[in-house]
Amino acid sequence: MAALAMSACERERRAFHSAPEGTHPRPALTDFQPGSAMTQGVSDTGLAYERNAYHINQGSRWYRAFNCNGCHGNGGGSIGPALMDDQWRYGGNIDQIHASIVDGRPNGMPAWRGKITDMQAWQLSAYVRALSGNVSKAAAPSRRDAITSTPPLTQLPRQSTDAGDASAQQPPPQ
Amino acid sequence: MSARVDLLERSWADRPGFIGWVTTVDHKRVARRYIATALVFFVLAGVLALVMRTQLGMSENRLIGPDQYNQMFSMHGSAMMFLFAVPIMEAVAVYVVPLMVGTRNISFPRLNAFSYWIYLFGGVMIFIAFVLDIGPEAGWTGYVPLSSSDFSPGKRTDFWAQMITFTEVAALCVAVEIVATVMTMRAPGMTLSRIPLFVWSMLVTSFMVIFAMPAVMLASSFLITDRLVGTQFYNAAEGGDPLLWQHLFWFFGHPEVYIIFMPALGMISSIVETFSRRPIFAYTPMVMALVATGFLAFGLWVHHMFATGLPPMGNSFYTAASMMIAVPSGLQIFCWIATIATGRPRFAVPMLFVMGFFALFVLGGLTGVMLASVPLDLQVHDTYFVVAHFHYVLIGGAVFPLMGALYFWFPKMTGRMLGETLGRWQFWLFFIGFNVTFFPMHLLGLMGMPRRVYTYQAGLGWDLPNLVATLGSYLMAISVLVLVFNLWRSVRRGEPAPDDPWGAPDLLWATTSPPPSYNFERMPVVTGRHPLWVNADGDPRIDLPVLDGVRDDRREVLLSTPVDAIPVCRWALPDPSIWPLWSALALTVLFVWSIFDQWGVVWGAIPAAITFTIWFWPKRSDVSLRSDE
Amino acid sequence: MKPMRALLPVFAMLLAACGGVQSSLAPAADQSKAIDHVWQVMVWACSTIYLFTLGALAWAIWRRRAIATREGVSRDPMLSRALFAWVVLVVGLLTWFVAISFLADRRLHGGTPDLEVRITAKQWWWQVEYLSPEPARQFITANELRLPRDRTARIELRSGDVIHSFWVPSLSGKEDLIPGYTNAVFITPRRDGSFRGQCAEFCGLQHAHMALDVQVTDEATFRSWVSQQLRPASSPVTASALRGAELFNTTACASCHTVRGTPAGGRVGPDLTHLASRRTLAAGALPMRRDDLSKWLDDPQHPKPGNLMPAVPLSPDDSNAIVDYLMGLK
Amino acid sequence: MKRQMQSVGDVAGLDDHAFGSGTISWWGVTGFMLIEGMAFVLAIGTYYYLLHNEVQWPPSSDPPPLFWGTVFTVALVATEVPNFWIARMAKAQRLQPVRWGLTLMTVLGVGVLVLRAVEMDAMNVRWDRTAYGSIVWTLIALHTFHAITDVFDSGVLTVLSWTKRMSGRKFSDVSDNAMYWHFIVWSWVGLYVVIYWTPRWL
Repeated sequence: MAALAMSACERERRAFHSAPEGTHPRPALTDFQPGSAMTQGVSDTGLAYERNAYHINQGSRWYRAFNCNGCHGNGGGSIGPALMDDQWRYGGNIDQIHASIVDGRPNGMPAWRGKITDMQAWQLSAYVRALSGNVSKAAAPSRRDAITSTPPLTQLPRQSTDAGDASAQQPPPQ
Repeated sequence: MSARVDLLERSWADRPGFIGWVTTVDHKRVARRYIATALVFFVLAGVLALVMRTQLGMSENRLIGPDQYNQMFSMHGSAMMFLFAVPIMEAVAVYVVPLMVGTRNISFPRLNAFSYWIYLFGGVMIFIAFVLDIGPEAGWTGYVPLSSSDFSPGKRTDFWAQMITFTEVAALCVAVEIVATVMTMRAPGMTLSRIPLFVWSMLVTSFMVIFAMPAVMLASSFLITDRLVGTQFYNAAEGGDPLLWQHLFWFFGHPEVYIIFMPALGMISSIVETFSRRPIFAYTPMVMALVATGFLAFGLWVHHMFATGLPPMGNSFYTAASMMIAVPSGLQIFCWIATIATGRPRFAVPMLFVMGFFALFVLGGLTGVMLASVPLDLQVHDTYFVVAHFHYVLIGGAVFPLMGALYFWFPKMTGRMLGETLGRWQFWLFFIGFNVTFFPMHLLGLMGMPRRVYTYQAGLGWDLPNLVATLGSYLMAISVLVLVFNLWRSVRRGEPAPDDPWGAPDLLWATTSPPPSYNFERMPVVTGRHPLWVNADGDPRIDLPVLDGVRDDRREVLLSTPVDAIPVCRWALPDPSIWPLWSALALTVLFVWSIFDQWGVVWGAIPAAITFTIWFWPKRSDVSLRSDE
Repeated sequence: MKPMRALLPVFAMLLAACGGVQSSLAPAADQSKAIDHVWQVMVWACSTIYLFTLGALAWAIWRRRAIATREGVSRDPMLSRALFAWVVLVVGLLTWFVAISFLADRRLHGGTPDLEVRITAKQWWWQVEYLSPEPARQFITANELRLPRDRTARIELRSGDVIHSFWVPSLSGKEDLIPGYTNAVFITPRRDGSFRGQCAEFCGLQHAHMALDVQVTDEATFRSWVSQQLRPASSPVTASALRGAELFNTTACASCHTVRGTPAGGRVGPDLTHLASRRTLAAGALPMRRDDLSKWLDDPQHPKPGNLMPAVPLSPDDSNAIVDYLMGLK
Repeated sequence: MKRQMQSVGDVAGLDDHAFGSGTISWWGVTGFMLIEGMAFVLAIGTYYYLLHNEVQWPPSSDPPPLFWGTVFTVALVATEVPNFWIARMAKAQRLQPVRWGLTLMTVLGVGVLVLRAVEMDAMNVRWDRTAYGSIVWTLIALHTFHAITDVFDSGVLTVLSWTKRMSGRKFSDVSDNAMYWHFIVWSWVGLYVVIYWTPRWL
């Protein structure tokens, strides 16, 4: 019961001050990598943001404020890749998504380091995790007070998040 | 004689000890714990108010942050309205109405026990959520879109909306019970014009609950589905409408405050009648005023929405309607004062509280008339002027009469008298503390201080009134402590109370204090409006006319026709049972489960259906339900 | 003399009520004057009714009657007539109140505006757009509203997120800003001066710090202010301000804020083109002074916890440079 | 002074059950019918409130398909015939007709609920796309919930009528249950007109 209560407190806390600008995680994108510096698994900061309803909801606000929907659509993808499916070229756990946002990726993903604060980057990553159904149902906001762009986030199926370039095996969408 | 009493004792007795406590269906035991629980929630919500007042004592105070403050004022409002005001008024009615109409128990005894359990679990759930930082954060009114999933993420508002489901189920159950009790279980001879005024006020209140609660039931269900499965009721971009919430909420909200206030009218009539030692002046206009207030309450909810840009002509209609409801109240005030003027008033503590009611409620009612005017409301809506108004009419109009009624009926409920001097101390502390706290808020509202702000800046002239209000709130806290001490001491070592300590006219005082589990040894018959004062031809009452023939070897009551109270049939009431408790638990599991997963409604319904079926299933152990052999 | 000293705080409170900058008892426009008239009538009529009722109660308590009348004597002809008279009096008074409120309400919604302003309320600040027939003369500012004296302004009210309420007590009654609705308020100021408005509908964490600085000036001052607002941002002169501008446009600031005439075009936060010409900062939470601005940049969550502006990590001299640049945006 | 009691009559002759508005259970069922009726009225009010927000009604979809809705309504109204019959039998306290009547009502109830499932399946809007879809589904779901509770109640009464001894009180409960079924049927007729015919008429 205590663990349940703790996770409930964790989910609901309104944290306004962001953690100080630590070194950014270098998450492993594939299991084949040079040297051993890459971190495995998910960092504590990532878990904290991913489980917090306030951060996920702020992420949905920044998603439109910084025009992520310009390339990624409302999560279904257009110029940029879809964020709601199980295809993750650079990995689907929150640290990998955070690294993609902060450092950018080839073929058009700009590096947002310095353009948005680290806390906003984590919040955006938490929202992307929610788009792929990988956050707890209690933390995900069901709908936005705007034109419906995605099915309710509380009803999205949980997508698998193993990294690796799966898009090569499939023909590009017509 | 004593053979019948022993038989009655055995057939109406509860099982001993804890099992007896959880399975009882005696309206008196359930009502006493209902009142105790509501008072506990009152004290908890009062502590929240103290912290809020301390935070607002000085400008730019940093005692608590905005998030905690928002949860606290939302919790204070929700707990006071849903967990204290409506339940305690209905609980007092559950205790008093069966005794006043001269029957042995409330109409649906097991439903009554179920209503208490579901109310208790709802209250405990929301306070646990509040402690876990999941308390409501959008005010007790929960306006959308602030309370929709986009602007209050997480499960905070879901727990609040589900708490409303709990409390409205409890309130609706009690309302249906009271209507059934008053309509079918009145003592023979108690025609419509001989019903005590408190029973009239509870009947009208119960009908208001039955017609008002569905509005908030719908509004909170729409909000829950919006937040869980993404329906679009309040989403302006997809055809929904934020004002739909306000219409549905206030269509319930205004009758709700009259649901809280009307029982107090009944209590005042009882107290004034008893302590002026004469019948209420103009009984029929008083009943008409109650019924008129009941109807008018449903016609003026838009005065909460004058500032939302609705068409001006509509608003003016609601100005007229809102002002019209002051007429029945004005009439009742006149009749009470006329009763006191033409009686021999005796100022025991209950009467003191009624005097407090006059001083505060009339002022609150007049500020209410001011608020009813559209242009004036545009200046003072959602400011501290409104906070002052509704505290004057809610604390002045309902809590003062409630405390008077507590001193008035406490001897009957517990068999002990409440301390008179402590009572006077408590009254004066509460009266002065209340005025010091809430009168300056009129000025704050006019000086532009909005409602629900967690802090304010210096230099706007708000510092002094806020400090005075904070000091006043501490005075009120001391007075509540005096009340709690008085209650605690009287229950233990209070002076034992005679059957009729105040010389009151109602059947309630024809029983011992506290009454036996079966209330009346033989069913009383009523021949006039004041059964214990005079008989049919006007000379003082010596003996009590009663009826024989109601069986003593099982729980049986006498039913009578709704209008003329002519005996219709004998009716067996169910025995004590644990199943209302299990059903309330199963329903709690269903409600809490459905906060997190919509399939909880479907799977949770199975255990609930099972427990409800066993509750209604006739068991061999049920002596009462076996028909006449 | 002793009781007088006890009443001193009460008088102090009463006096403060009339003069406050955000007080509805100090009307400065036609609309608030109309409402103030209704208030005066109501306050005096209701006070007399209150004193009359309590007087009747006191008389009822003081008056001792020898024998109590029991059942059968509840019908007393004289009292019944008094009751009827009382009800007629109450109904008459209420009808009078309804009449004056209806008349005053009609005056609130009347008037032909010749100035259009669109205010969009956002979570916890006001975006103010001055509209005009030719688009070139339209501009956006934030958290301040300048109105010319003796001209009727129509303020169009929209909401960007939740329900707020636009309320400047000295000028007019409040009107909610509701998503999906467009409401309007007419204001005809009659007296120069600066007034303070505040959001009056609970709108979340920082509902308490969502103030609006309203200034009523004569026609000429208003027109010069408008022309000053129409100009793009004044370019920085000192070296530090230049560095500040360059920093502003490359770091997170430009992602949210717009400064007309510079590459910064973010639409999330308020428009900062003429930030330094405003009298308050962060919707009235802080005065517009240099050290307050630098404290605000270092940690915006301290004065307004929960607001959407993050603490952008900057070295002290970077922060100073940006403050120099911003203070130059007159 | 202890009040003496002076007997003025004897009601032992009255029987221990009754029918109609003199009984507690009748007022109980009426109370809950008032509550649910008020909920239906307010839900229909919401439907028309949302309607005036839209330029075209129903927005972004054509009116709900008539076929299954009408089949359901006709079937529901048809169940009124056995319902009236069983109410009369219960008043007459005739055991066998009541037993078979209750069984028939439960079977018909389940059949009607199956028809409702088909009707729901045939509905052409989702609840989470527009406010129109939300309110239409809420009206249907609210009515279905009350129908399920009453069919379940009839089922329990059926089992009771076959297994336990039927006392006067039980017959009174059967007649109250029949009254509640009247409410279920005629409230749906109102809802049917609102849901299926408003888009076609307005």
